[in-house]
Amino acid sequence: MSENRHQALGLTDEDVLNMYETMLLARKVDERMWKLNRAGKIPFVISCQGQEAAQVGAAYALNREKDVVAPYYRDIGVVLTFGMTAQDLMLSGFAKAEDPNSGGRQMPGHFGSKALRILTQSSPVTTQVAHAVGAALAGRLKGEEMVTFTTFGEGSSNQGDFHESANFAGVHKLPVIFMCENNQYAISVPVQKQLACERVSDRAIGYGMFGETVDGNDPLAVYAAIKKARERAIRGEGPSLIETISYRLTPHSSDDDDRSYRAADEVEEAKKRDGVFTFASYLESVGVLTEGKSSEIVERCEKCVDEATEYAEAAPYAEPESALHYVYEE
Amino acid sequence: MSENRHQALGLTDEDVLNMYETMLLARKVDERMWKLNRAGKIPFVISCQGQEAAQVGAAYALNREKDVVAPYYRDIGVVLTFGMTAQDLMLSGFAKAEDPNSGGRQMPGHFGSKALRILTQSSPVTTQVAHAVGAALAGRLKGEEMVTFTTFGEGSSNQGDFHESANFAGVHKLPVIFMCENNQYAISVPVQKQLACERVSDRAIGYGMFGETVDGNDPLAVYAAIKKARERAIRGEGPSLIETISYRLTPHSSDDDDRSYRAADEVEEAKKRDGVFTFASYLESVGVLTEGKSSEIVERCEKCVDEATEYAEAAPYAEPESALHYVYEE
Amino acid sequence: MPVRSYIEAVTLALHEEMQRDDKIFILGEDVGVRGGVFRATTGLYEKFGEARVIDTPLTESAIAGVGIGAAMYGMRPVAEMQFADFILPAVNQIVSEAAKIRYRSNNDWTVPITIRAPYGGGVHGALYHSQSIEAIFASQPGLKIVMPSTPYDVKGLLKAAIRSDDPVLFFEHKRAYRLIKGEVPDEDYTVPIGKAEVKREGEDVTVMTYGLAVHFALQAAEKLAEEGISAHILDLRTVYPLDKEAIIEAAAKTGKVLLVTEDNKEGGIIGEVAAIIAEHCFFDLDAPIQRLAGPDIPAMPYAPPLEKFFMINPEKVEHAMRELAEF
Amino acid sequence: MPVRSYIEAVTLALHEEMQRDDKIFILGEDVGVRGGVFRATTGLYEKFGEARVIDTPLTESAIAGVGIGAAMYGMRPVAEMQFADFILPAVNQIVSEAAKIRYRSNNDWTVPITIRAPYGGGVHGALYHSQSIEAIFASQPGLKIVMPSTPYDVKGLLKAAIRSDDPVLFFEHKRAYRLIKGEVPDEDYTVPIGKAEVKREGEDVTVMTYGLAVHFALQAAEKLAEEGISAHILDLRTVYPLDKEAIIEAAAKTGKVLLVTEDNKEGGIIGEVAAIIAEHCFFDLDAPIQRLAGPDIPAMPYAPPLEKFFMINPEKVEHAMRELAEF
Ligand SMILES: Cc1ncc(C[n+]2csc(CCOP(=O)(O)OP(=O)(O)O)c2C)c(N)n1
Ligand SMILES: Cc1ncc(C[n+]2csc(CCOP(=O)(O)OP(=O)(O)O)c2C)c(N)n1
Ligand SMILES: [Mg+2]
Ligand SMILES: [Mg+2]
Repeated sequence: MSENRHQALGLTDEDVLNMYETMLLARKVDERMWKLNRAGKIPFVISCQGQEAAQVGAAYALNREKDVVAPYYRDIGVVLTFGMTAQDLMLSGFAKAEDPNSGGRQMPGHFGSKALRILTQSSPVTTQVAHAVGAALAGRLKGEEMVTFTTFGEGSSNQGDFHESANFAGVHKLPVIFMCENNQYAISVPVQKQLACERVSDRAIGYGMFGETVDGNDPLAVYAAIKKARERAIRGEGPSLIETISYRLTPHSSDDDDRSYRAADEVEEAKKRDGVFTFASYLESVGVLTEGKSSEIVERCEKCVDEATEYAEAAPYAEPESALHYVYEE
Repeated sequence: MSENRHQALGLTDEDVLNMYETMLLARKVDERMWKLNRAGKIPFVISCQGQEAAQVGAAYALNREKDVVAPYYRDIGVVLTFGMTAQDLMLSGFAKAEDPNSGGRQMPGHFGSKALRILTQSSPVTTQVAHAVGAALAGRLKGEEMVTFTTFGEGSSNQGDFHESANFAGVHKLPVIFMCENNQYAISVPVQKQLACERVSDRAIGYGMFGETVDGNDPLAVYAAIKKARERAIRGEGPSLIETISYRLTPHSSDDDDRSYRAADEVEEAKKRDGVFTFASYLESVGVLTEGKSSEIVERCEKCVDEATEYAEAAPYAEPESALHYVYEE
Repeated sequence: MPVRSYIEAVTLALHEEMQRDDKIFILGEDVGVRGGVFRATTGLYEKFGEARVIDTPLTESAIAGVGIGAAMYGMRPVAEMQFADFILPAVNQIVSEAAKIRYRSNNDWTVPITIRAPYGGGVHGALYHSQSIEAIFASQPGLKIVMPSTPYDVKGLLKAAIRSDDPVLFFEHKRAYRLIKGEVPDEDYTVPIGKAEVKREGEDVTVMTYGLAVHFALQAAEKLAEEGISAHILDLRTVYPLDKEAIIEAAAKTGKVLLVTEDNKEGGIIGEVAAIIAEHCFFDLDAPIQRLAGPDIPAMPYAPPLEKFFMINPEKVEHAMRELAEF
Repeated sequence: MPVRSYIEAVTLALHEEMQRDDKIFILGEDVGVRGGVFRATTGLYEKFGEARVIDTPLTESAIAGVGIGAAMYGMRPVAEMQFADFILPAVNQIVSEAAKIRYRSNNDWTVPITIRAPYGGGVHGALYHSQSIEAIFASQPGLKIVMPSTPYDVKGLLKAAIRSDDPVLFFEHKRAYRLIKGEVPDEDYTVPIGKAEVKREGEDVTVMTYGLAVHFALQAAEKLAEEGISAHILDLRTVYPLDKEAIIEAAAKTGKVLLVTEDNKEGGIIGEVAAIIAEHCFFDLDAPIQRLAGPDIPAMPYAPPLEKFFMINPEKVEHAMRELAEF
């Protein structure tokens, strides 16, 4: 048996099985979305594949009753952990009225739910980073013990809004966790053409904050880093910048063809480090994930995705005239 | 006699006397502007006082035939070194037609002259930083051996445009020197409320570039840092971020009253380190600035400012209808 | 009723609202110890403390974006942009985010933020401290844009903006700050956003305008009254979305319409006003709809003769009104 | 003459211009190896190399700002914004800098930059990949905004934009990219910026529009011709500054004007067109100036029935034209 790493982090076997199941569910939802897209049933998909470990590891380290998240479009793992369901995600994929994110107004991947403490997201990258800082400021003004958590790609870490927001949080020592999901590409542009620094976390010092780079394929490493960042934030030590390194396993989106800019074997190579599989191996190696449990989980996830798809496909669209509503308070 | 520092840097006695005279001229032009403002003759002044050493030290380290500068509103020392005259500056102060910067269209402090390789400046801070990067890119595309040099305040280093531009230059290893003139305040806001990092130059690593903080009251220290930055740039080693530490000796501008937010003795204390005086002391201590030379220089500067003022005050405004010109190519 | 300046009305509204509701806080550049570069927030830092009157770093996009985040999470921020000209780095946060959050979340999230900014010319501010920038935002459903002319309206509209559950851009004419004085009650009151107001009743020509130019029009109307020309003056007050009913009514009233702005002509918000009138008052008009505006040059130059050339003033308004009356 | 798609005309113009003048280079997100997410720059990286077809970091303000700096220093950059919706972080660079540099420097410095961006809806792009954003920029003297409708105009106008010594925003309708085909000569030619074009001569109603909607209007005109209604169609092509003469002439021609845009109604550029007509064609009009536009909601929703509800289409245009003809 391998070393048990999760106990050392205070995670029970149930915890890690839950984490694993959430990662797997994220993957299965995503895979289904692609199938539906290729079958012409939904116009667009943008994937979490390859980043589930970082997303779920991070979200588990947060307080889901108190913390607020401002995720980005790949964060199926984050929103599932925060209580969104596969059905919600499918409703969004099919753009149906019941979609809790936007009532079908936005593309999939544009998460948001007040009930679940998920700030509504748009498409222009990195605007949410400022919102996370603002929510943290609001939390402090209201005297709440909470942190905010926001994610973005490494390409997006070059946007002005990242800089201004990180600096603001640093100056005001706000309880914000900035997590950069470095998946090596911004659409077709490899990280070396996006950034000249070695690690995105090298930017932390410029904001007087803690910075750290961890293996984004390892949910436990990410969990540990975010947990510590949360503790620092709660202790009043201000924000942190955590970078998770993984790899984007799919094309950028269903509109992309990645064969034009990266080699197939690069992708194959990366698949060997796919967190969904390596975490399963770890759980097997420490005797937590038995064969029986594993197939139970797989079945549960598949059933869940099947039912979600069926429900969402059958659900009605919003009425055309409903497009006129909610421009202003009504 | 003290240690001769300028020879070690390859500067002749004549060089340093020129540098000193430029610093003093900048100071005298600035002081005159305030007098004219207080006398109701010009509506606005924004000062270089306290930053002449950094400005002149830096500009002397550049190649005035080849390099392009994108200075900010305090950089009288830079533009004088690059060939602008006291008369030009006074024409701008009085907003007269002959003002080479803008024909009286812009406030003083908004420098620009194609002939002098000074990119035209606006008021919104930090936009010029991107232009300097663009000019460097253009220089490379044209195969020129040149660098671009841009300056900005420490408060402005928090703007998105600084971040995006520095990152762009870092990724493309462009020959750009970013100089942050840290004068401790952004209008009323002290540096600790602007930045959480210890030094602005701590941001360099986030762009994969060289970073260094030097004494902005010491023109030789700044000269040395910029000279090395220029050499690195020419060798293809990319951009540098140099921070010069000094103190804003005047209110932010003629519209400001700094007594509401900082103590008079803080300003008095800073005046002891005023580069114009400490550099004069150095030059005296190494026997370069004799009493005779000193009064010669002072007289020359004063005469120059007098003549410039007289000329500019008498010069005509542009015709009112001329306001309609040069919106587009004519 | 006490007479107060335009800027005193701003400060008073902020003060009263902050006292009323501790969810309200202020953020911006130099708004704290300094009380704002125009002193609009003077005294608030001393009264409400550093936590509720926040000197931010020099970053407009973050001021807007952090404000939006705080508004989503239950606060009511009042953000100050030091000059309207410097709101431009924040356009993405304002247009992509503030304006669209209620809509895109299907009414789940809201952004009760007020963004104040001094705009306008005639202060030797040159290109970048004189602009009218409402036109840039006046095509974005989800936003409201308020541009008051009188101290009374300033207080009432600023309170309404702060209490609005939608984002409001509140543009204050910086030359009006100390120039324009008027009666401002001590009592709590609001003026409704989205409603124009007839500032003078008249029969011969209708002038529609907003901000400082309302006063130019009123002055011109006094002069013209001596000549027997009676002017009807509508203060738009909210320039987006426009008060179509009031516009149509005021246009129909005299059949001769002059639209005035100190912004450039092409693409300014008075073009939309003209379009509304052209669409709805076809049978009521007795003359072409006239527009008086700044010339189509990028912005106001600094040199006094050039600035004067750009700026509208009571004489220019009077001249245009007389011409129209005589049409 | 070879028939080409709208997007092929873009690529062709870029290719020919880059071959003609080595001061021209391209910068933007994914424009290099990937050839652009819509493939507008396809083949250019292979042909002209990495130095002249630059994949930038994901930073629109820097794309504009670096482009402006390069343009000032003698190059002729063609910047691509991946979607027009994402130009907003660059508004400050475009409005405060590009638009004002010639003016503020008293003709000393110039910015010969072209900024291309795909705009427009009907592609399941939802709120942030469907917008028309010309109105945000259409009040800024110093800028020119070109929005072509046909492949022929695309090639000629893009060349004119690249050769212009002033900054040009060049908005390409993304749904037109592959939908619209037309004859595009292999020869070098330009189409003048600032000039509208009559795309169909007619007597009964005048339609003025631009972009994809020109085709909707042409289709509607065909239908209406069968009913004996003859439509005059003016393609604005340059939406800022507008071609006032052509607008006045086209309005006067029939006396009945329908203005069409797929943008929101209030504050869109057709409001300015209406204002121009209202000012200059008072005695020529036989009906109120009508506008057909998107509803005043923040942007196009994603769900197909809602998107359809927002988008104008040939039927909506036809309906509005018939109503006006019958006025
Ligand atoms: C402001 C803005 N510009 C451009 C885009 C188009 N776009 C969407 S995702 C993307 C790449 C993002 O890369 P990265 O930040 O690394 O995140 P990843 O997709 O790799 O997770 C781009 C350019 C956008 N959404 N927003
Ligand atoms: C985008 C923008 N926002 C606000 C301002 C108003 N403003 C002018 S200077 C200044 C402070 C600048 O501080 P810093 O960068 O430290 O430079 P310093 O004036 O101290 O040299 C501010 C807020 C501006 N010019 N541009
Ligand atoms: Mg990435
Ligand atoms: Mg400073």
